[in-house]
Amino acid sequence: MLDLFMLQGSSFAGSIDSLVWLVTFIVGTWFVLVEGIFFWLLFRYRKQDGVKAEYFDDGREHAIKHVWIEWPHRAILALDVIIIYGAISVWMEVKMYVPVTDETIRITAQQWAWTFQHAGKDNKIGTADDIILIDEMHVEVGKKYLFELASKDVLHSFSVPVWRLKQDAIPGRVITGWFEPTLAGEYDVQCAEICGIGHGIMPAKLYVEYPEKHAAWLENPAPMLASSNPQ
Amino acid sequence: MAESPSHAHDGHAHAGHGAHDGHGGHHEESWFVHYFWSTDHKMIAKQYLVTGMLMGVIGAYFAYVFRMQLAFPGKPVPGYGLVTGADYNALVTNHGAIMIFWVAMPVLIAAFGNYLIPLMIGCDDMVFPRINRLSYQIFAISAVLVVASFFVQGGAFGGAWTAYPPLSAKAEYSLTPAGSSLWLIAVALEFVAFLLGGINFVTTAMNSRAPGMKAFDIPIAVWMIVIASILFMASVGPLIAGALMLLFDQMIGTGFFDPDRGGDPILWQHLFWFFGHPEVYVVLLPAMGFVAEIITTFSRKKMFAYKTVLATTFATGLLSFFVWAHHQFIAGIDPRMANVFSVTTVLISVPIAEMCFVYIATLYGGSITFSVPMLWALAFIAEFLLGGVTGIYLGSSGADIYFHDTYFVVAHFHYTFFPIAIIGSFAGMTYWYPKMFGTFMNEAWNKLHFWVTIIGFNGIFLPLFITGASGDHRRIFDYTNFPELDTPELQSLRVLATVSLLVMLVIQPVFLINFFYSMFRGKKAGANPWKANTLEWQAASPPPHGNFPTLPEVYRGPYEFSVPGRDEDYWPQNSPN
Amino acid sequence: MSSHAEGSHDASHHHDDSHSPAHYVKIWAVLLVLLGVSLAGPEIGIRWVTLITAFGIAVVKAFLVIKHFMHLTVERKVAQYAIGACFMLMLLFFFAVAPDVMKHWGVNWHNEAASNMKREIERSEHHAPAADQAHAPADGAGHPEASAPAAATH
Amino acid sequence: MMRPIATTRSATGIPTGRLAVWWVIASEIVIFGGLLGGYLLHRFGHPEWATAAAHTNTMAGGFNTFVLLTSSLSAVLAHAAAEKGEGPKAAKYLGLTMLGGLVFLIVKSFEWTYEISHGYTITANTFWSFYYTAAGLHGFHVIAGMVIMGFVAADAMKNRELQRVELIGIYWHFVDLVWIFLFPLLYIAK
Repeated sequence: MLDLFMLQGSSFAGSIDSLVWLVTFIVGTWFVLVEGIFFWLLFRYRKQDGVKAEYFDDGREHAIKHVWIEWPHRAILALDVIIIYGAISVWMEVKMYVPVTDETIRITAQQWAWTFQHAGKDNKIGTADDIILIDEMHVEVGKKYLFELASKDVLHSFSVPVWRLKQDAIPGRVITGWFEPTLAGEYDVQCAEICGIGHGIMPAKLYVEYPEKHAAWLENPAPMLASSNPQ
Repeated sequence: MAESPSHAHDGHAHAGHGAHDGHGGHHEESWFVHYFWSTDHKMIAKQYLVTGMLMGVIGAYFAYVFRMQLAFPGKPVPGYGLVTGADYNALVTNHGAIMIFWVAMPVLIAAFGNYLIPLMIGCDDMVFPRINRLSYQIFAISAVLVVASFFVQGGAFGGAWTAYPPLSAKAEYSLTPAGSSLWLIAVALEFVAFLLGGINFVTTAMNSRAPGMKAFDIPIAVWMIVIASILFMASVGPLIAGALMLLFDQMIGTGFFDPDRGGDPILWQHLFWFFGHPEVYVVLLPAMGFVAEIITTFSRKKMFAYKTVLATTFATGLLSFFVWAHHQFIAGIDPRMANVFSVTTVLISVPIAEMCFVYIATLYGGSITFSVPMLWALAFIAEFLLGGVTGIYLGSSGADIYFHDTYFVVAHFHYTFFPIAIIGSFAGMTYWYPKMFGTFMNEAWNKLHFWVTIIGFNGIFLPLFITGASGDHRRIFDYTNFPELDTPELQSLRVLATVSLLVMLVIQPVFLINFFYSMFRGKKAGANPWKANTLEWQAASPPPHGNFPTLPEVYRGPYEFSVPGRDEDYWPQNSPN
Repeated sequence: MSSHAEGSHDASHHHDDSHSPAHYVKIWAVLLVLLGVSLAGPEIGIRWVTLITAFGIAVVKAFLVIKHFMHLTVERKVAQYAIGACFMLMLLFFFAVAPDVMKHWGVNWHNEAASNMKREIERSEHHAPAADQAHAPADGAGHPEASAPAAATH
Repeated sequence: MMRPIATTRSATGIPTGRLAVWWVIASEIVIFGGLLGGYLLHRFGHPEWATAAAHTNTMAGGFNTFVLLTSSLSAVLAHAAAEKGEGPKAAKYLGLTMLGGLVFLIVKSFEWTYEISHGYTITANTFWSFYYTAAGLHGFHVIAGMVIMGFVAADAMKNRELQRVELIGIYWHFVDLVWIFLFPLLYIAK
């Protein structure tokens, strides 16, 4: 369902969207079914002169309850188990199991800007040739990245809607996660946790490049934002 | 020095100064005592109701201002002026806090709880009338404090109603040194007020039932308000401790939530949401109670499976203590815990769904009259279903990765909070108005108000589901900075939501005028205009001090409608034959 | 689910011996003995002895006060369930929050601030002069610390 | 002030006053539970706080425990006297209990002045923040209990509202209970 609203830009975007489809299908049918019965009952049992309301003694009530309450109850329980299985499997894929990654990026959030430390040509973080950019991140399509997220002051949240990626940055903690971009282009990075008066004005730019353009960028990593020509 | 937010203890062992003022009769009360110093549960209920409605107007004004900013970014808002980032955060924060703590809780729990519990269980007043008055006074002080936090140096607190530290703990991050502490003290005082009130409700309902009223003869509205009060008392404690720690962090400079000094911001999140989730059930249950009373009365039908409703209410209340961290899936808690809380959150949909099915099953075989209270009660069920259903997206941890802190979440909880706080309150107000004021409200104006409010409400939040799914994040005051969100289609949806809000706000004065006008000019209503069975309809309208000339005895359950072999289609609880 | 022993189920306190002043003084004496033990235990310095004496005895003292002084065990079930339920909720809160606040690392996250603090303090302890170290008798005799209080960072 | 008939009814078999006090105790358990829970989580998380905790005065804490236990004894003796209808005797015991509370607060004030003068202030480090917040909240509850006990004792002196002696007794025992757990946590966990 999400693919109707937002591109799928990362490897696990598909599994999150399929989970949302699963929930939509299950929950949507229940919603339509119950609202339908609800409005039908309103129409069918509207007050008509000469017709008195019924009185269900315990026997009749039990019979109705058995069919119309206990069975739906069991059905919902069974469907909930399916939804829980879907949710946990997607959660483990995205948040718990980190595959072998090709490169590491260090993302630091602060009051109202993002700092991205790329590994640079030697592909190792923390070396002299690291490329540190403000509000600008360059990644290569198809490469698996490990990100280390930290915050300098308050809570922030690194959110890339196109990748279906969102992780809060907590001061004092380093939270790691992974992503694998599958769609080249320029996308937004947003802050998804209120962080003061500049929360609404701290977007960052994400450049997902094909291998040769990424290599060209590695040669002269001038900040793209400074130059006016969009990619 | 800031008032200590812990308990005002003089009410504890209800230390009266002895019965020193002798037999204080209530007939020659001065005007001031009658309206502002009364210990009559009905007057205290009206005080809560009017304060709640006034704070509702303030909350709605905040919503109007920031929705105008979202629809027409950068343009000065008529009636407010230019909305900066700080203004926007303060308005959003206090819209949330005021609507939950100073509108939903006072109106749903305190106003209707105070009014209905003594009447519905057939006694003359709450067990501790003076603590009842004290709880309203503390509540009134907290309401004044939260509004005052807008006029202090640095402006009102802008760190969201969840007040996550370090933003809420350090003034150099929030830039609202006085606003943060004043807001926190106001919230803490509001908790103290509802603890005192809650103890009153629970003790009265447990002990002071009319003779002959067995546990299953108690109307569902009373059960719900009592269970809501118990949920509140059992869950607010850790947050009161948390508020004390946060207040010390703000004002003294301790390091409870400062990671550099051994504190942990995640501790506050857990303390807050341990209270936060039971809190939403605390406000849901009273609304469900009113809906139960209204749909049985206007479909002339016995409540379907009364015991199942109670069982699911207890199950929901108990489970509500095991789900809180679904607000923190991606907030840095250990991912393994997220799985545990995802399971409990998805499972809590089962008892709530069953409760809704039982309500709908009550309509089966009924003879439904679509009076205004019934319209509101039915609208509650129809709207709340969508609210409950969209919660499953957020409860399943995998999908919440995308949806967390987007407008999808905002639309979800407005589809639960709006039916609870607004539709539930209007249902309660229109149903018990004849009892509270002895007159009818104008039916035609009320129906117009109903339809415009419902259409307006859906017009606001259905578009927000879509903008949320398209990536709109919460609390961002200007989407032009985000190219993906600055598209004409999304902006038109935001404008549609704002216009629907304007339509909905425009019709509200119709209700307010009708509400205050009908008190004096409305058609006189007898004791039992809706021909209902519960005890409050057997007292006069409005009930005198002491409620019943002779306190009633109860012979049967509250929902004996359309009993075969009787000419009348209702059977009041207290009539012997 | 009541968390207290099954007391005699008479809500009205008729005058059996359990309400005479002598009985209360006896319970008080037992409490004082337990207090003495819980003070002596930790002096021995063995960790599990301290645990048993200080905390174990605290639970026993609590139970004695609840049973003999508060008469909760003979109170109606509904009061016992209310008190017991609230206590259970606190246990639930403690064990659900422990993985995040008590531990400093987990799946894909590491609380660096807390670990740095621990390393920093342990390092500052090794260098601080051993003479006035913590285990000097706590009351009165401890002369002002040479360095500022242990972990005042700023 | 004419008391409503509602107060006289007791569908649960528990007198209204005592039922209300049990609910007060339940809500207090969750408040102290939240604070002590946070403290415990941090103590297990930061074993290095033991060095800071070493500067707490165990003897003073121990003596205070003795004082509170004795005041609990006099509170329950007051309740026993009130049950036999001897108001003035109950008031005397309540007076003793309040005296115990006063001694507790005096010992605490000496203790705190010593510690603060030695630099262990509330902002020294987070252990001391918890120490002063927890002991302070408990102290506040001791003061509140003493205030209410004063009113109840005044009534008991005139043989009025004797059932309140038991109620304030239960509250006082709860405050003593909190200290029974607070003492090892703050003073012995070194």
